[in-house]
Order: sequence, then structure tokens, then C-alpha cells
Amino acid sequence: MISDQLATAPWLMWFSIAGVTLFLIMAFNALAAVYVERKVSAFVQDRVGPMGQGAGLHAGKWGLLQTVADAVKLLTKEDIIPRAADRKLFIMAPFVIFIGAFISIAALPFSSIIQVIDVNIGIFYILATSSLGVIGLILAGWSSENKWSLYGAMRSAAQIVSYEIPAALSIIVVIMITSTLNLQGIVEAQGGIVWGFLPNWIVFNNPFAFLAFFTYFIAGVAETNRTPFDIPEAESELVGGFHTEYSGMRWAFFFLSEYANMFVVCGIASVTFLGGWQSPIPGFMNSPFWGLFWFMSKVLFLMFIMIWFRWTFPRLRVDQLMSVAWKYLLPISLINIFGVGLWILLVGA
Amino acid sequence: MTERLIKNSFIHGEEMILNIGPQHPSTHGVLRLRVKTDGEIVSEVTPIIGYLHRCFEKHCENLTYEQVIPYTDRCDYIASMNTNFGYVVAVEELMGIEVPEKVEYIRIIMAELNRIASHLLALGTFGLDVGATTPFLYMFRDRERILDMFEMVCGARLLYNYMWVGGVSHDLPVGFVEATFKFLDDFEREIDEYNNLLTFNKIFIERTADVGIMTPEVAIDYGVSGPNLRGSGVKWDLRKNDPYSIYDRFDFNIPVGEGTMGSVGDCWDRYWVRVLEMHESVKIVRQALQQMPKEGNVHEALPKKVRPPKGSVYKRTESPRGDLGYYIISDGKPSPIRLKMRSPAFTSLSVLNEISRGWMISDVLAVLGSLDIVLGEIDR
Amino acid sequence: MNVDVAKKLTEVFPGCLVEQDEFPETHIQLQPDQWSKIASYLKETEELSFDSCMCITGVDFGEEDDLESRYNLHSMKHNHKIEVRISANRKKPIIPTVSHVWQIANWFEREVFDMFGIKFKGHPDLRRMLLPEDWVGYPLRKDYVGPDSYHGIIIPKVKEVWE
Amino acid sequence: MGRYLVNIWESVSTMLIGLGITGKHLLRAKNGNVTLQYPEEKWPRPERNIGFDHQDYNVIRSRLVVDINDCTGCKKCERACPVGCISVEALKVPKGTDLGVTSNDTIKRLLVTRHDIDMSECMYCNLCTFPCPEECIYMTGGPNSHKTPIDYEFSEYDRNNLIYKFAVATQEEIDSYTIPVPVTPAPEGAKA
Repeated sequence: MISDQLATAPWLMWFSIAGVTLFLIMAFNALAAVYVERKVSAFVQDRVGPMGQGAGLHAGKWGLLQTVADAVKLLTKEDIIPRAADRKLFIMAPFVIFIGAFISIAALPFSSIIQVIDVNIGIFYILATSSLGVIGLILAGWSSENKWSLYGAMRSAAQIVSYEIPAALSIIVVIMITSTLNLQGIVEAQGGIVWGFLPNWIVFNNPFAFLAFFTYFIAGVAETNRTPFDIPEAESELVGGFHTEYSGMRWAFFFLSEYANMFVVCGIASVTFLGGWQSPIPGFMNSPFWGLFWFMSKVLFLMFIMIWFRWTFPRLRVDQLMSVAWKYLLPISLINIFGVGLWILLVGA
Repeated sequence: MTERLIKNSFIHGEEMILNIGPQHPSTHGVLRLRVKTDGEIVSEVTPIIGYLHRCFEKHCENLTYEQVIPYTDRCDYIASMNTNFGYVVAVEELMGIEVPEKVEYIRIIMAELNRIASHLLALGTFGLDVGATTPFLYMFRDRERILDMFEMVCGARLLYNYMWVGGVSHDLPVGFVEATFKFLDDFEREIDEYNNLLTFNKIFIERTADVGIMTPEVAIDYGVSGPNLRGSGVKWDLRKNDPYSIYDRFDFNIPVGEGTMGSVGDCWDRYWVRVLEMHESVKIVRQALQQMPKEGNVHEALPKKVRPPKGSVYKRTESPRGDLGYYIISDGKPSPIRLKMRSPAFTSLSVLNEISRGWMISDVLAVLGSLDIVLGEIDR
Repeated sequence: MNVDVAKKLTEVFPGCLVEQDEFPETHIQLQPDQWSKIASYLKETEELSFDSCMCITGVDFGEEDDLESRYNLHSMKHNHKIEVRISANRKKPIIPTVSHVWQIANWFEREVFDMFGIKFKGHPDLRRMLLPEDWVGYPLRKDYVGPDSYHGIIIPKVKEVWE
Repeated sequence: MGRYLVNIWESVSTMLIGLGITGKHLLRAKNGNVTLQYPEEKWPRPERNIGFDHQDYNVIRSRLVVDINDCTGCKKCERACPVGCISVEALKVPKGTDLGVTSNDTIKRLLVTRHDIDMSECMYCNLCTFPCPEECIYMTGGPNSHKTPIDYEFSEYDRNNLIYKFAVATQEEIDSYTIPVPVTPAPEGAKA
């Protein structure tokens, strides 16, 4: 593994290379995802989205430069901090959220050899770090001195904490089947064929695992504050939710972390349920670099589904959001654990 | 029922005053709501209006009767044909003008097409208020086709100044009838798509059913009219109960709220009544297009000078938002001595505090969306 | 309309009537002092049951005449309507409120107060409706003269560059 | 319990139907879109409209134009305007002065010294075009395309540039008519 080969290099250099690479991945991810989001929303709504007739004219061919223009605009925008805001916390909040997303990506196995750190409790680590962002959200909402922000922060805190539980319980199904916490181990356990023709991904392993995938995915959508669970932002109610008062680069960090969080959630889903870097046809194009391709396509597909959700559904209300988490997702994920336990007992992993 | 959430929640915190608007994404204009909340739960909503006041009534006292018509456009800018219609019907009653057959049919076609356009916007923005972005765009797409047709007829897309006292400004252009039939055929299919995408979506039902229930008594007491009143289960439509123009010639139903998804008079019922009303309007337009006389001069009955005799009239018509009344007092001079517009959105807004008390902030905005207010008409 | 409202009212409230039309009447003019009670009577009597107040219009005919408030009432039950007119002294315009009878009258009366300055006695919340709280004068009165400036913003009376 | 399962089933099924509809639109994005890509494509775009040439429209509410050569200075448009954005001034000329005829063969009796329209105040109500006896004030485009092609891009950086001055009478012309006026009696029959 790359990490082993580089173990001799000075740790500072290794960290900075990895850090810069990860940051670039996140930035590029956000740029691409924003473009896809705009285009998908436009196509769904019978529009054409950002368009242009070539570079220099409007937004380039097919509007490809639109997000670049957006980024330039955000970078050059005036940085406004409200007078009443708690300056220190206000400045800190976007970075706290960003760090939460950033350190989660570090543990994702992009391929069998491309991974920043291979932690032996990887899945546990990611579950822990990816919910770090909620602190940032609360900080942002509190420090803005704005009632809308406060509402957004309180809503998101309740929401993320609630949805952590069904998400984690669904992951337990995976751990029960693979009996490892190591992400590489989880992916490796998913090679081969099951039911005669399907790849041996956990989602196809047994009906309860199949259900667990959807439970996790719904909880994941909620954790990333996306429609239909986007009540912390809820632009038609709370204006902008926790980031009402942010502008320019600070706001861009929220944006960046939203898409990074989407990436993390979809990454976990594809690693744990969809076989990570395993090829969909076992043994076919299964080299480490094809692995990167398979992993990315799975992640991007799930992200596309999330975007598709957003442009189709209305938004839930706060109490309904809670009841989805506690009355529906939680019992279903408990049943999943029980069912998978029985399955392992009767059929075998 | 309205006090349901407040009573059930046993944790009470400090009350906070939240200003929704005048600049807010879902206040449908420049409306300000002063909301008293306890956490998410709302205990009082005070609408504060007047941010869009344009002195319509004062203006009218200095304008001739013809010149008032473009100003009525700007009151309810979503359904200008209907505001025109109400005004000219009132002035014609005051002057005792009989308008030609063809003009009556053209007016009905325009008013009903405009009703469809207005309802499309109401439903779309209601969807937007509860977070569904896409149906809004679909509805705008279809509304656009209606506006295209209006543009063909009178050159304007939003503020038509089309109906005149004693006639209409232009005859229908060649090919309008065929284009309208084609639109109506396409449109009925589109309504099913909206229904599948938004109306019967579980999340949408959860957000709107049983929310903001308006009982018939409350509705009548607050003077609520139009689809909002019918959503509460009251079968009352001026087109049937107090027919003006030639509405008595058409065969159509009055849809009322039946509490299909929740209780009678909830937001979903008000929404659903509008959907059904679009079907009824399609029906009326079809009949009108078939019955309309081919020949006829639309300028035939235009009076040389619009100068009503001394007297006063209160005439109300059914606009997409409800009873649109005009109180006109004439003293025989070229301009009215007093012109009062009784706007249906004004009365609909007044009921907001009554029906949204005790619900959550998100519900207040859903209720506001379901009432379908137009601030231009409220503030005048 | 098959009920003689004027006759019924004179029976119950003698002396309340000022002016009336021929029998199927469209409007009646009443004295202001008992108006609150008459309104309740109009709403609650079975034969009349004017349960909806369609419109309240303030009227000013000019500087010599009194101000007037006109109520267009309608009955959903019997589908008949009537217009009630009540005049108020220009110097001291006071009319009893009917906002406890019809809820919508609350907002309509506020609007009339806003535009004509007619004070509705007993109204729970008589504030300006459409104009700002600190506006001076009642714009729809015929003798109203607009201000030259509002909060330091000059209101132009002539167009510049237009001669 | 039954209600619980029904809820789950309703949520899942209605959401899948919704996803199906948006998915359908996603796939036919190329042909189904309604966007007019403005600077490149301009209205009117026949395939997007309802199959009508804009010449067939009754009128298109766009910029007001005055054919000043046809204007007789009757001021009917000025009186019709609800916002007072038209200002016409006409000068009585001595009897016997030949000002030419309009295209409808009406003899012009007044010299139009001013015909200003403030388009920044115009409410596009089209009321001024109807009373005009010579049909010389009209909105561009639509049925009037042969006179003036459609023009809806007339925004300006300075508001004063939106005051259109149509009168072409020169100062000498005006002077030549105004100076003799005090000496000769006012001409008759020059009523608007």
C-alpha cells in the first residue's frame, strides 16, 4: 500500500501531500457536484440550466464554467460579519464543519491501494467524525445572533443526532456479516458471487441487509441535510437556516462541506453495502486502478440519486422528521439487526 | 384542534417574537408577519400589511372610468382579466349597458383561462412553500402557454387592460380557438402529472392534511370567499349562486372540500379544490368556445363617453381568489367620486391568525401558501 | 329579498331609520347610536340572518357633507343582500363598531379609519391598516392635502427634465 | 400496526411515482425544455410559441412610436394616457400655411412642436393608440412590424434617455410661425 511505502518519508510531508490532495478532491467534488446539481435540476424541471456558446461567452460550452465563475465570485466577495455576531465562534464555525467532513474522507478506501490512512476501526472512526459537523452547525447558528440561524441550528442538532442512530444501527448489520471494523476488510469480504449471479455485495447478501442499505441511505440523506430532510436550511421557512448570515468564502465552506458530507455518506454506503472498489462483475476489471473507477462511479451514482431526491420531494416538518427517525427508521433497523442475526445463525454469513 | 400542539406540549419556554418578512422567500410579496413563538410552536400571528400600498382608490378619483381599467390590472396582477371583468361588469350595471353576445363569450373564455393560470401559480407556490421546487416549474410552464395566448389576443402577458366598459379591446385573432382547444387537451393530461408528483405525495399530504383547519363558521365570519371558502365545505360560488355575465349558460360543478386526506377545511382541501376548479374551468372554456358566435363586432356597444349616471353600485364577481367586489359611486362626472375594491385576498389574510395559531412555523407558511394571497390586491 | 328590513327595524328599534328606498329596498340609512345592536339583530334574526359582511366602504362626498360608512351585508342562507348607510359628523366622526358581530369588520373598519379617520367606538384594535403608523391625515377625504416630505424624503410634485 | 405498514407503503410508492415523473423529464430534457436562451435566441421563437407568427397577433405591447409626419397634434393620446407620460404641444399656424397632409389625407392644421413620451413611466396599457385618428401612435412589432420592427431591448443607463422626443419642428420653423402671430388675428377652424 502507498501508506506503507511512504511510511519512511517524514510524516509532515506525507500529511501535507495527503491533506492538499484531499482538499483538492473535496473542492473538485463540490465544483462537479454543483454543476451536476444545476444541470439535473434544470433537466428535471424542463429547463436547460447554465448554458453558453463557448469560453468567454456566458458560462462556456454547456455552462461548464458556471461553477468556476461561482467559485471566483465567492472568493472575491466582501466578507461580512454581523456586528452583533460572536466573532470568534462565527469565524470558527465553517471550519469546524469542514474539518468534520475532511477527516472522514481521509479514511475512505478509494481503491485497494489508494487510502490515506487505513485505520483498523475505520468504520467506527468515520461514523464518529462525520457527525462532528453538527457542532459547527450549532456554533454557526448560535454565533450569528439571528433567530433564523438559531432555529436552523437547533433543528439540525436534533436531526443529526436522531439520524445517527438508525445510520449506525444499519452499519452494524454490515459489521455482523463481515465481522470486521476495517474498511479494507469490509470491502475485501464482498468479493465473489452470491445467489448464483449477483456480486457478493452486502446489499445482496440477504433481504435484511437489503433493507438495511435503504435505511442507511435515507438516514444518510437526512444527515447531510438534504431534501426532503433539509429543514435546517429550509429556504422557504428559515430563509437560509444556520448559514443565513454567512457570505462569500465562509459561506462557500458550508457549501464545500455539504457536498463533502454527501461524498462521505455515499462513500460509506458504497463501501459497506455496494462492495466499495469491487467490480460489479466479479473478477472483471478488478485491478486497483479500476477499483478507483468502480468506487467513484458507485459514489457518484448515489450522489446523483440524492440530487434526484432533492428535485422531486417536498420537505418534511420538524416533528414529522423526528417521527420518521424514531418511529420508522429505528424499529426497522432493529428488525434488520435481529433478522441478519437469525440469517447468520440459520444460513451462515 | 387549533390549540392542539400548544396543549399537548408540556415544556413551555420563553416566548419570542419573530418577524417573517417583509423580505422573506415565502410571504408571496411584501407581507410582514409578526409571529409570537414558543420554540417552534406559534401562539400568535399578526399580519402587518401596507408595504405595497399604491393609493389605488385615491388614484381612481382622479381618473376617468376608462383609465381606471389598467389600474385594476395592477391590483390582482396574477388574475388581471378577472379584476378587469369585475370592474367593467360593475360599471356596466351602473350605466345599464347590454354587451354583445360575442363579447360575453370572449370575456368568459379569458376570465376562465386566467383562473387556470392563477390557480396554477397558487398551487405551484404552495408547493414551493412546503419545499417542492419542481411542480412549481411545471406549472409555470403551462401557465406560460396561457400567457402566450393572452399575448396573442391583447399584446400583454400580465397586465392586460383587455376588457373595456361595453366591450373588449380586440377581437380574438384568427386561430385562437384552435390553439385554445389544443392547449386544453394537453393541459388536462398535465394536471394528472401534477397530481402524481405533488398532490398525492405522502410527504405533501403529511404537511398539508389536517393542518390549518378552517371551519365553515369561521370562514363565513371572516368573510373568506372563493376556493378557500369552498375548501371548508361550503358550496358557494358566485358564478352559480349569483350569476353575472352569462355564467348561467354553462354546465359546471362547484367542487368543495370533503376532507379526503384529513379534516374538512385543511390546507390539502383548499389545494384540492383549486385542482378540481381547474378541471371545471377547462369545461367552461370548452363550452364557451363551442357556443361562441362566429360573427360580431366587439366594439359595437362601446359607449362614446363612459359617464355613468348619479348613483352607486356594489357588484361582486368570482375572481380566482374569491368575491371581488367593486363599490362605485358616481356623481355623473367623468371620474368616480369613490371607488372601493373589496379584495378577496384581504379577507383571506385576516383569517390567518385564527387558523394558524397553535401550529408550527413551517405550518404557518403552509397555511399562508394555501390561502393564496396576492399582496398587490391586499394593499391596493 | 322578500323581507321588509326597514319595517322590521322600525318595529324593534324605533327611530333608528333616517332614509329608505321603496320596498324591495337596496339600501337603508340608519342613525349611528344603536348601530351595534342593530347589527347583531340583523345577523341573528332568523328571517334576515345577514351572516356575511361583504364590504365596508367609507365615503366622502365633499367638504360640506358628512362622512359616511356603508355596509354591504349579505345572507348566505337566504341569498339576499342590503346596504346600510350610516353617516358621521365630519368634525367628530364616531360610529359604533360591529367588529364583534362580523370578525371581518375588524379589518374593514381599520381600513376605513385609516383612509377617512372615522373612529369606530369599541373597536379592539383601531390602528392604521395600510398606511404607516405615523402618517398624518386621512388620504381619501376630499380635503386631504398630501405632505411635502415624509421622513426627510422630498415628495416631488413636478417631474424633473419634463419642464 | 396496519396503519403503520400502510404509511410505509404509501410513502414508498408515492415517492417512487414522483421519482418516475421527474426521471422521465430528466431523460427527455433535450426536446422537452422550454428555455429561451435569451441573448442567443430571441423572442419570437416560432417553435416555442403556439404556432403563430407574431404578425398575426392583435398587438404587442412594446415600445411606443409616433410617426410624427402623420401627427395632427390633436392631443387625444395625451388625454387618454392614465399616467400622463405623453406630452403634446401644438402651435396654431397662420391661415393658409401649408403643413402638408397625413397619410390618411387629413390636412394638418397644427404644427407639433413637442411630442414627448416618457417610456420610464409608460404602463403599456395601449390606451393611447386607440383614439388616434391617424393611427400614428402605435406600439412596435406585431401587426405594426412593417412600420417598425419589434424592439423590446430599449433599456438605458440614464432614466432621462427614456424620454423620447418625437417632434421634428425646428426652432426656425417655430419662430417663423410664432413671431407673426401677435400681428395677425388668431386663425379659425384650427380646433383640435
